[in-house]
Amino acid sequence: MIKIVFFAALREQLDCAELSLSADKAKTVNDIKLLLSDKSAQWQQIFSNASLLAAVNHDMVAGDHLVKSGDEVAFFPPVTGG
Amino acid sequence: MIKIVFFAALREQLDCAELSLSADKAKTVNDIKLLLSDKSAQWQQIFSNASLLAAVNHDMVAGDHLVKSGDEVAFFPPVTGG
Amino acid sequence: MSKVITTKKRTSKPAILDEYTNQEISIQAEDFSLADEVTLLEKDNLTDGAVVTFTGRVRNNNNGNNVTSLTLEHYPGMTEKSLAKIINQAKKQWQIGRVKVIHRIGELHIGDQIVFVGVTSKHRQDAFSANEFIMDYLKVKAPFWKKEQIVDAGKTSENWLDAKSSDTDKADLWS
Amino acid sequence: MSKVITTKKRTSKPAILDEYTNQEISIQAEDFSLADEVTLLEKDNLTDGAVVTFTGRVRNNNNGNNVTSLTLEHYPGMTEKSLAKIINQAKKQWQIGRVKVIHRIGELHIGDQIVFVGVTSKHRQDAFSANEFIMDYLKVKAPFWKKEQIVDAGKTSENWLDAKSSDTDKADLWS
Repeated sequence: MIKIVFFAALREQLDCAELSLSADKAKTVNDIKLLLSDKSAQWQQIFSNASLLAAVNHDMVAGDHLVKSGDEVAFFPPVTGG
Repeated sequence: MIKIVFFAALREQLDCAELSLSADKAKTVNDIKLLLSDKSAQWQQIFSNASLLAAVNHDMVAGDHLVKSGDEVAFFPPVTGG
Repeated sequence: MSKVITTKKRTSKPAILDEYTNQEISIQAEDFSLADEVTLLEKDNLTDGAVVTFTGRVRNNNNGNNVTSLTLEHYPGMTEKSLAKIINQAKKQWQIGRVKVIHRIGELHIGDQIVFVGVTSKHRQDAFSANEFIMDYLKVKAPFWKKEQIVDAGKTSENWLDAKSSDTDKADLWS
Repeated sequence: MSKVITTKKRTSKPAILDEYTNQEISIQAEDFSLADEVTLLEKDNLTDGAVVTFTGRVRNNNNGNNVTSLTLEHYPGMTEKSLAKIINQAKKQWQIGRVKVIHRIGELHIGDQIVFVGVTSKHRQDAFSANEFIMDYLKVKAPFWKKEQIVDAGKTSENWLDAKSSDTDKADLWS
């Protein structure tokens, strides 16, 4: 299983903070995005936003980053701290 | 009259903090240096040090800066505050 | 679709939670004391003559809106990990002594302190550069998000702040 | 020779003493409180979200010598005038809010605070740059001189610090 978490505006738009995905059909972060986009037209639109960032196990990664069972994958908007 | 003041290592080397000069023979800061150099071989050596800085009325100036009666002229080593 | 097994509001802690006992980083709801932080940076530290601090506070005029408060959200675990990375990068690039980074979370009001970065060094330039570098990278790498509460013509609204491209540009200058 | 009329140790005040009621500059023997200074910089100042401070302290290992104390001499009047000039230059180059510069004089010991520069701004880069600029120019333009008291193999000696060419080079980078 892969744990997926969402933050900030993205979490509110999806009305979802966390979900789980079976690891067998997703090899990369981009694969996960495609799987999530299948959920609805709204999700598809949200995950087509090129500015969305992704992290795997707390490290920022690019879309081609490989994922495996046990990983925590996060999606979130550009950060605005400080 | 022109008031001349010395600071820090320079004051200690000269064993003098302040002196007065008549304004009629000195047109520039460099003229003052030459007059002071006449005082002794030691003073001459000290005022030949190219790193000495000069200020007139609290503003840093170059050697060709004009001086007049009532001015306060200061000589001192490179500064080391902060 | 079949791969999406559960969809829920977050209730449990993240499975992967990096443990940072690192005294250099604190993510906290409580306010902090600049004086106390600088005292700690300087305590028994007689070799570092230079101390540079940055303090960020909530302004009242962000983007011309009348901001009344901010809510700071973060990604627990990743926040600490990303700040630790940034601090390590700074330590590789400059000769610095001690570092402290504090970032507050939760609800903050006008004038409240949000963020503190303190750096000591033997050399003032290293302290200045490392401090500014840490702030610049924190701005674009550390997973914090600000939501503004705004009052406009008596009406209250909320919105998530947009990231500024100027922050990305400034961080890129270091690489 | 005839033009040199009097030669004496200084007893009177300089004839020309620029009066600075400027609250931005303080030359003082007493210690200062970082917290109090930052409180003043931030008081009723809700538009400046960024505060950068620099604090310089007496180190114990200047140039490898075992420094026990420092004596700070300055040129009263010119010191204030040169710092006021430096602050005005900073205000022209960057968008900054409030500024405070404190420099201590007299005898100081290891760990003592020597100098404080505090700058507020709407933008953190302006606060960082202006603060570093003020320190860099203070180092090469403001008439302060440090004399070190050194203990070496049980023997105490004194010497005036030499100016560093690296300080001149760093200040030149701004122009």
